[in-house]
Amino acid sequence: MATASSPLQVRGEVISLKRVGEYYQMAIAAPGIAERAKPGQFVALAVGGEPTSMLLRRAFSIYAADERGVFGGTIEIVFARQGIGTKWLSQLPSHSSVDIVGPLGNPFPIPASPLKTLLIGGGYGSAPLFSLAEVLRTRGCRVEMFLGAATGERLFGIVEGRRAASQLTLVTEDGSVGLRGRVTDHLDELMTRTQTELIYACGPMGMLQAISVFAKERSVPAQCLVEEEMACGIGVCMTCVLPIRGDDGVIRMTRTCVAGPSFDGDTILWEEIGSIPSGTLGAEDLG
Amino acid sequence: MATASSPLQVRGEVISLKRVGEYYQMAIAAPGIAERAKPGQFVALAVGGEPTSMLLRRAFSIYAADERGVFGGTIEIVFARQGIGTKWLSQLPSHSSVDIVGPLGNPFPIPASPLKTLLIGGGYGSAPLFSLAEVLRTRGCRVEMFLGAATGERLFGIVEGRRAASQLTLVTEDGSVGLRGRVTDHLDELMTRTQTELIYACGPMGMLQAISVFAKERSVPAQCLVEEEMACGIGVCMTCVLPIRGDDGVIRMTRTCVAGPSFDGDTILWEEIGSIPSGTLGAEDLG
Amino acid sequence: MSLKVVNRKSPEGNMSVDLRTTLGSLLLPTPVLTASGCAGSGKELSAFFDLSEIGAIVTKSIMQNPRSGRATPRMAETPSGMLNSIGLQGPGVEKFMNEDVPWLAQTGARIIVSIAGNSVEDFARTAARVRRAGDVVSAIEVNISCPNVSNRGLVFACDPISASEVIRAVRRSVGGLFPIFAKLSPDVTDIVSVAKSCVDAGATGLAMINTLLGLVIDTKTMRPKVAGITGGLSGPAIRPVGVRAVWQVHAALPKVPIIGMGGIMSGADAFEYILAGASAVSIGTATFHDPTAALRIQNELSNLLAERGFTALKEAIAYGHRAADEEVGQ
Amino acid sequence: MSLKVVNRKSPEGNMSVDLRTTLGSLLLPTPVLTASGCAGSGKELSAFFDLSEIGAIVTKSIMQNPRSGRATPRMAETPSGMLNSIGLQGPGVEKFMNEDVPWLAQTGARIIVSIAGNSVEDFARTAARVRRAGDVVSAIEVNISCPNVSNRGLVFACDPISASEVIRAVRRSVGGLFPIFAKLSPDVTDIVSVAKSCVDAGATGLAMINTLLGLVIDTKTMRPKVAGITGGLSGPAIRPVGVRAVWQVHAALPKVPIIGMGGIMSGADAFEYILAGASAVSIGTATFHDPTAALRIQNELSNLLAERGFTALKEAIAYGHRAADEEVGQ
Ligand SMILES: Cc1cc2nc3c(=O)[nH]c(=O)nc-3n(C[C@H](O)[C@H](O)[C@H](O)COP(=O)(O)OP(=O)(O)OC[C@H]3O[C@@H](n4cnc5c(N)ncnc54)[C@H](O)[C@@H]3O)c2cc1C
Ligand SMILES: Cc1cc2nc3c(=O)[nH]c(=O)nc-3n(C[C@H](O)[C@H](O)[C@H](O)COP(=O)(O)OP(=O)(O)OC[C@H]3O[C@@H](n4cnc5c(N)ncnc54)[C@H](O)[C@@H]3O)c2cc1C
Ligand SMILES: Cc1cc2nc3c(=O)[nH]c(=O)nc-3n(C[C@H](O)[C@H](O)[C@H](O)COP(=O)(O)O)c2cc1C
Ligand SMILES: Cc1cc2nc3c(=O)[nH]c(=O)nc-3n(C[C@H](O)[C@H](O)[C@H](O)COP(=O)(O)O)c2cc1C
Ligand code: FES
Ligand code: FES
Repeated sequence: MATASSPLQVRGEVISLKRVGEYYQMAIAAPGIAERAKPGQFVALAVGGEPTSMLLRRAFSIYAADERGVFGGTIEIVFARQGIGTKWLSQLPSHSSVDIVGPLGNPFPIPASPLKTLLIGGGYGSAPLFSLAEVLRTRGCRVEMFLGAATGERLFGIVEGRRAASQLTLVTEDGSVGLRGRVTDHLDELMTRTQTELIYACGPMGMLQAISVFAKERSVPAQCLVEEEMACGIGVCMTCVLPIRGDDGVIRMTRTCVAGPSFDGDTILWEEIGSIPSGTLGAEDLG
Repeated sequence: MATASSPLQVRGEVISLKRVGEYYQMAIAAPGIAERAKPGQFVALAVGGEPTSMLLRRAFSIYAADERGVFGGTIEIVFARQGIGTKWLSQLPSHSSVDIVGPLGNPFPIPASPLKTLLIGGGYGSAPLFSLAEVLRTRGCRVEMFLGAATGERLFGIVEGRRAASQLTLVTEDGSVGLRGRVTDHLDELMTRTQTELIYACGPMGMLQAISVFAKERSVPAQCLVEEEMACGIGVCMTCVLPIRGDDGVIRMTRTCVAGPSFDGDTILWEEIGSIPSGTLGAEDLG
Repeated sequence: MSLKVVNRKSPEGNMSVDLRTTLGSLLLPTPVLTASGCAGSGKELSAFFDLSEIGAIVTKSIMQNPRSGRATPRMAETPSGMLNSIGLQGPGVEKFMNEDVPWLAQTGARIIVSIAGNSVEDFARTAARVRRAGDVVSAIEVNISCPNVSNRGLVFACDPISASEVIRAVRRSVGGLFPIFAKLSPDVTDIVSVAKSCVDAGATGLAMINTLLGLVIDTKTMRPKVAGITGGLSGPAIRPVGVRAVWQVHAALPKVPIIGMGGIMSGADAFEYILAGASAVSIGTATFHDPTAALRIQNELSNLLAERGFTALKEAIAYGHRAADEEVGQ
Repeated sequence: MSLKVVNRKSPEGNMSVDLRTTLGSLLLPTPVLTASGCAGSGKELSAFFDLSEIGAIVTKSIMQNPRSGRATPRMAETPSGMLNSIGLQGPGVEKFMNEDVPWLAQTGARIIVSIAGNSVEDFARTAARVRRAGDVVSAIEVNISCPNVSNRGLVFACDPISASEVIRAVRRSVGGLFPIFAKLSPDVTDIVSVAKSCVDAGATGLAMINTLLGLVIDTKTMRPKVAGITGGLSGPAIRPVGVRAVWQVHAALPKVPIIGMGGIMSGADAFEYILAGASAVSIGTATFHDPTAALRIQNELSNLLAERGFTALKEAIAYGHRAADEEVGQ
């Protein structure tokens, strides 16, 4: 049944598209979606025009949602040009019409009590963290932000991060901006210094896995926003699953689009992604 | 082997696109093609952008070719919005890049001696006739033009026709512009009045058939530019055939893209289009 | 600039066209169904439209026991299509009948349960459990495009004899009145012979086509893109194959009701299947592109039927087969 | 505005990659061929590129006698594909060998002649006429996707026995040294068994896939769109089916050279077939979209091979089948 928080399908309009470092930042007038969006949710865009040869929607975290944009409710996304779909998006003229479904997935869970939080973003993975930071701060949380990427061009949101977080730390693999190395090379020090009680992370799966392992060692929960290939984004196709241990201890191939996209990193069987872990519900029956 | 008259494949650029009555008139900077184009030839445009779901090129008669356009050699086409491909073309922003192959097919044959010619165009079928008129006049032919369509909105080239022909006659089925009726309703009178010695016709197949039959009765040759669905436009696929009687009297399923697109109407077995006429070369062997 | 930002609305359907269709003893208000595996168990789609507005929800194929399905990645996009290799993930028939079906029933939707199995007995037992639910389930679709463990993993649907064994067993376990539809695979030399043997074995009708066996190699990793190596190809890319299958089977078995599917994206595509001989159509991959696809297609179909002069869907079924001089219903 | 109107040029290929391939006794400078029926007899394509630059021209299937082909319309565009129903129109083998082949030969192109027939004898006689031309023809491709008049019109390629009869007869009429390739249809339950029986009957190698049987109904006329009712589906829509067929047959017959085709539009698509086990690839429908497709794809392929660290095409053939711990040629 459609409810006030149900996703909508809207014919949106591209309000602006600009390059930011290696990424593209796109604002889309999408009334209804903007009003419903919460940090950690995503939208799914149809690509290719009509008739398209690319049937599957592309999923993007909501970077910003403004209920009162000049053109009505507006959402913003940040994306990397990866393949044919994002290439097409990157060439869309302003005022193009785009078919957009959202908001999809669950918002990031927000702690009931004010905690010291660390928000870690890898590459464009920082996109959903700025609106999260805002919410966390209104709930009295301390927000530390840590952004990493291979190069400075692939860091997204330095200015936004300064505004959104109490403190912003940057790291690049080539050392061109901020510290040199990977996020995990500096995590120990950062967590100690800021006495992190809760992590939110979004970025490449390898990074999320490393953070999860690390956080678990120090008994700090880490909410990870994962990216598994999605055909539908709305929970009907079963392509987007990951092996995840439920509260009941049972491992299930769990749809990341509707049960996620963010999960407690400790529940994901990172090592076994790409296989069916033994003990997974229904695994023994697989032909 | 590529020769100076061979077709080229060019990445052209849309210079302008405007609505003219029910049609669209598009100018494309297509250097090389413009220089080679002769009246009666056509171009084939790729549609749908990349990656497209529409693999087949769309064929359009060359309406005008200007070797010295502001943007280099430019060709113009006139098209009706029929299906998904022409819909896509009708929405192309200026300066879009289009992949264009041409000039394709044979030019209209031009008589060696100056004759009294009648150029008949149905709907957008008039498009190739204006440049033809020019050539005929430089060869000393008298050029009479006769344009017909269902409605005034579907008549193309009234202004151009006035310029190109000694006399222009118009006919519409609804009588909104010019005479009322179909081209063939007035052909007898027109041919008598103008003492037509040679007809060129382009338009719907039914019109071409009627003109051919009519012209044959009075022993006037009629060059008809036909439209059969084409997959390749360059002679390699064998989809675009019509049953045509050769000089040797043999009926062959003949490729209209490379042997045409214009034929002496008398050689086409109009009644048998959509079947294999008995006696066609190789027909007896069909399983 | 002209600002046109409106919620996407499906076109209204033409109310004057009678969309009812019959599939054996099953009467449906409209011929538009969801395709198995492309609408889950209905719940998620209900956020986008009222499930009772379309003909029926065909649920994801359910097996006797819970099943994890295959490892990831499970999909690849292909030109105008996609490859999937889900491996029939599901909670098992017991949980499904206790949780998903009752929820779906209370929406007022008609329910066609798709079942799958590794053996003839699996199918029979799963069917029996479904049947026990009574009238809340309208029909069973039997997905015989599964590997038969007792026959070197050969897919049931690829062999007329295995296919008929499954259908006979299901027919036996659900009794004579309950409609069952055999879902056929296009990956066969002669789909008509498989169709015939399913009908002979007691199928009320046929659903076709399931996906085509395909493979995509990732040119970056230089390995098969999906973990299952091969997968099922669906989407508009395969539509001409589906329409051909429906056409051939209808020509051979004109009285057997067919649920047509494969690449239906629009009302015109659905109409193509109806003209070829389908009495109903299922919407699969289109839902991934457009969550409201089923309802939109239903409305487009009723408009198109009206435009072509039909007052009832039934007049259009198999109309593409008419002789050159036969122009009925116009 | 920035004006970029230039003649469309193919990218230059990477010259450092050795593109040579062997198909039995046939050595070709590159693995890129045209697909039968999609390049005519080569003449028209020569306006767009030098035919000797690609691996070989595979000519339109030729039959013993002249053939009118089917009535029009003969085509329908489909999503990322097309349906054709040409009906093997052609001038007959005599005229073809006397006029088309000599012209093609003088361009320096390597020539693979595709033959077709209504009966085993037809094939044998046509093959014998082709063989008589001597070395000007590099190989014969045997298009067995034709109806067998003496077997209720059943397509040869759909039956391992009929298929092997044709191949055996062709092998007998051309002798042992001349390479012959059996062109397989994907419209079968088990393509591996057809492949095996063709190889057993003397095929040097296999070409696959031919088109899939499809049907399009024109929703305006409400009748089949092509005069032949059904037609052959080609183009990128079918690529996953072609890659799957090549993968399966290579896995079963790893030593048999395969010419892969079906929906190749780019160098990456060609590479997919090579990784699946093809030693050469044919470019069909792509040529309709882009007359220089074959040469462009060849250049893209050589660049991609270089990018992936291959110095020779041969290292990449069937590389997609390697075990997880096997990373050769990198
Ligand atoms: C919940 C979620 C949030 C995301 N947020 C962002 C974001 O904010 N910014 C951003 O740049 N990217 C984001 N992604 C990844 C983004 O969806 C892919 O980069 C994009 O789909 C690639 O499309 P393509 O056509 O360029 O690539 P192609 O490789 O051509 O895509 C082929 C198919 O694979 C799917 N696919 C490929 N990569 C991914 C992926 N990583 N995740 C899901 N599907 C994929 C595509 O959707 C498409 O169906 C997100 C993914 C998910 C699941
Ligand atoms: C030599 C020649 C010259 C032409 N000149 C003009 C012109 O000057 N102006 C104009 O408006 N139209 C012209 N046409 C017709 C034009 O090619 C079609 O209207 C156009 O291809 C329709 O494309 P679509 O995608 O809109 O229609 P769809 O019906 O979606 O097309 C589907 C497929 O059928 C083919 N097709 C459909 N109709 C035709 C047709 N009449 N002829 C050839 N292929 C067809 C398309 O190319 C495409 O491959 C010409 C055709 C030919 C053969
Ligand atoms: C992701 C996915 C999952 C599917 N799962 C099932 C299934 O469980 N049972 C079944 O009978 N068919 C299944 N199918 C096949 C569809 O029901 C349908 O037959 C096929 O996709 C063709 O229709 P389409 O092109 O409209 O998708 C699945 C298809 C897809 C794409
Ligand atoms: C218009 C057309 C004509 C064809 N004619 C033949 C033919 O004569 N002989 C043959 O073996 N295959 C023929 N084919 C099949 C192609 O050779 C090829 O196997 C098939 O089209 C798949 O490749 P593609 O997707 O690259 O086109 C034809 C295909 C098309 C589209
Ligand atoms: S993407 Fe379809 S279920 Fe998650
Ligand atoms: S259109 Fe291909 S041969 Fe004429």
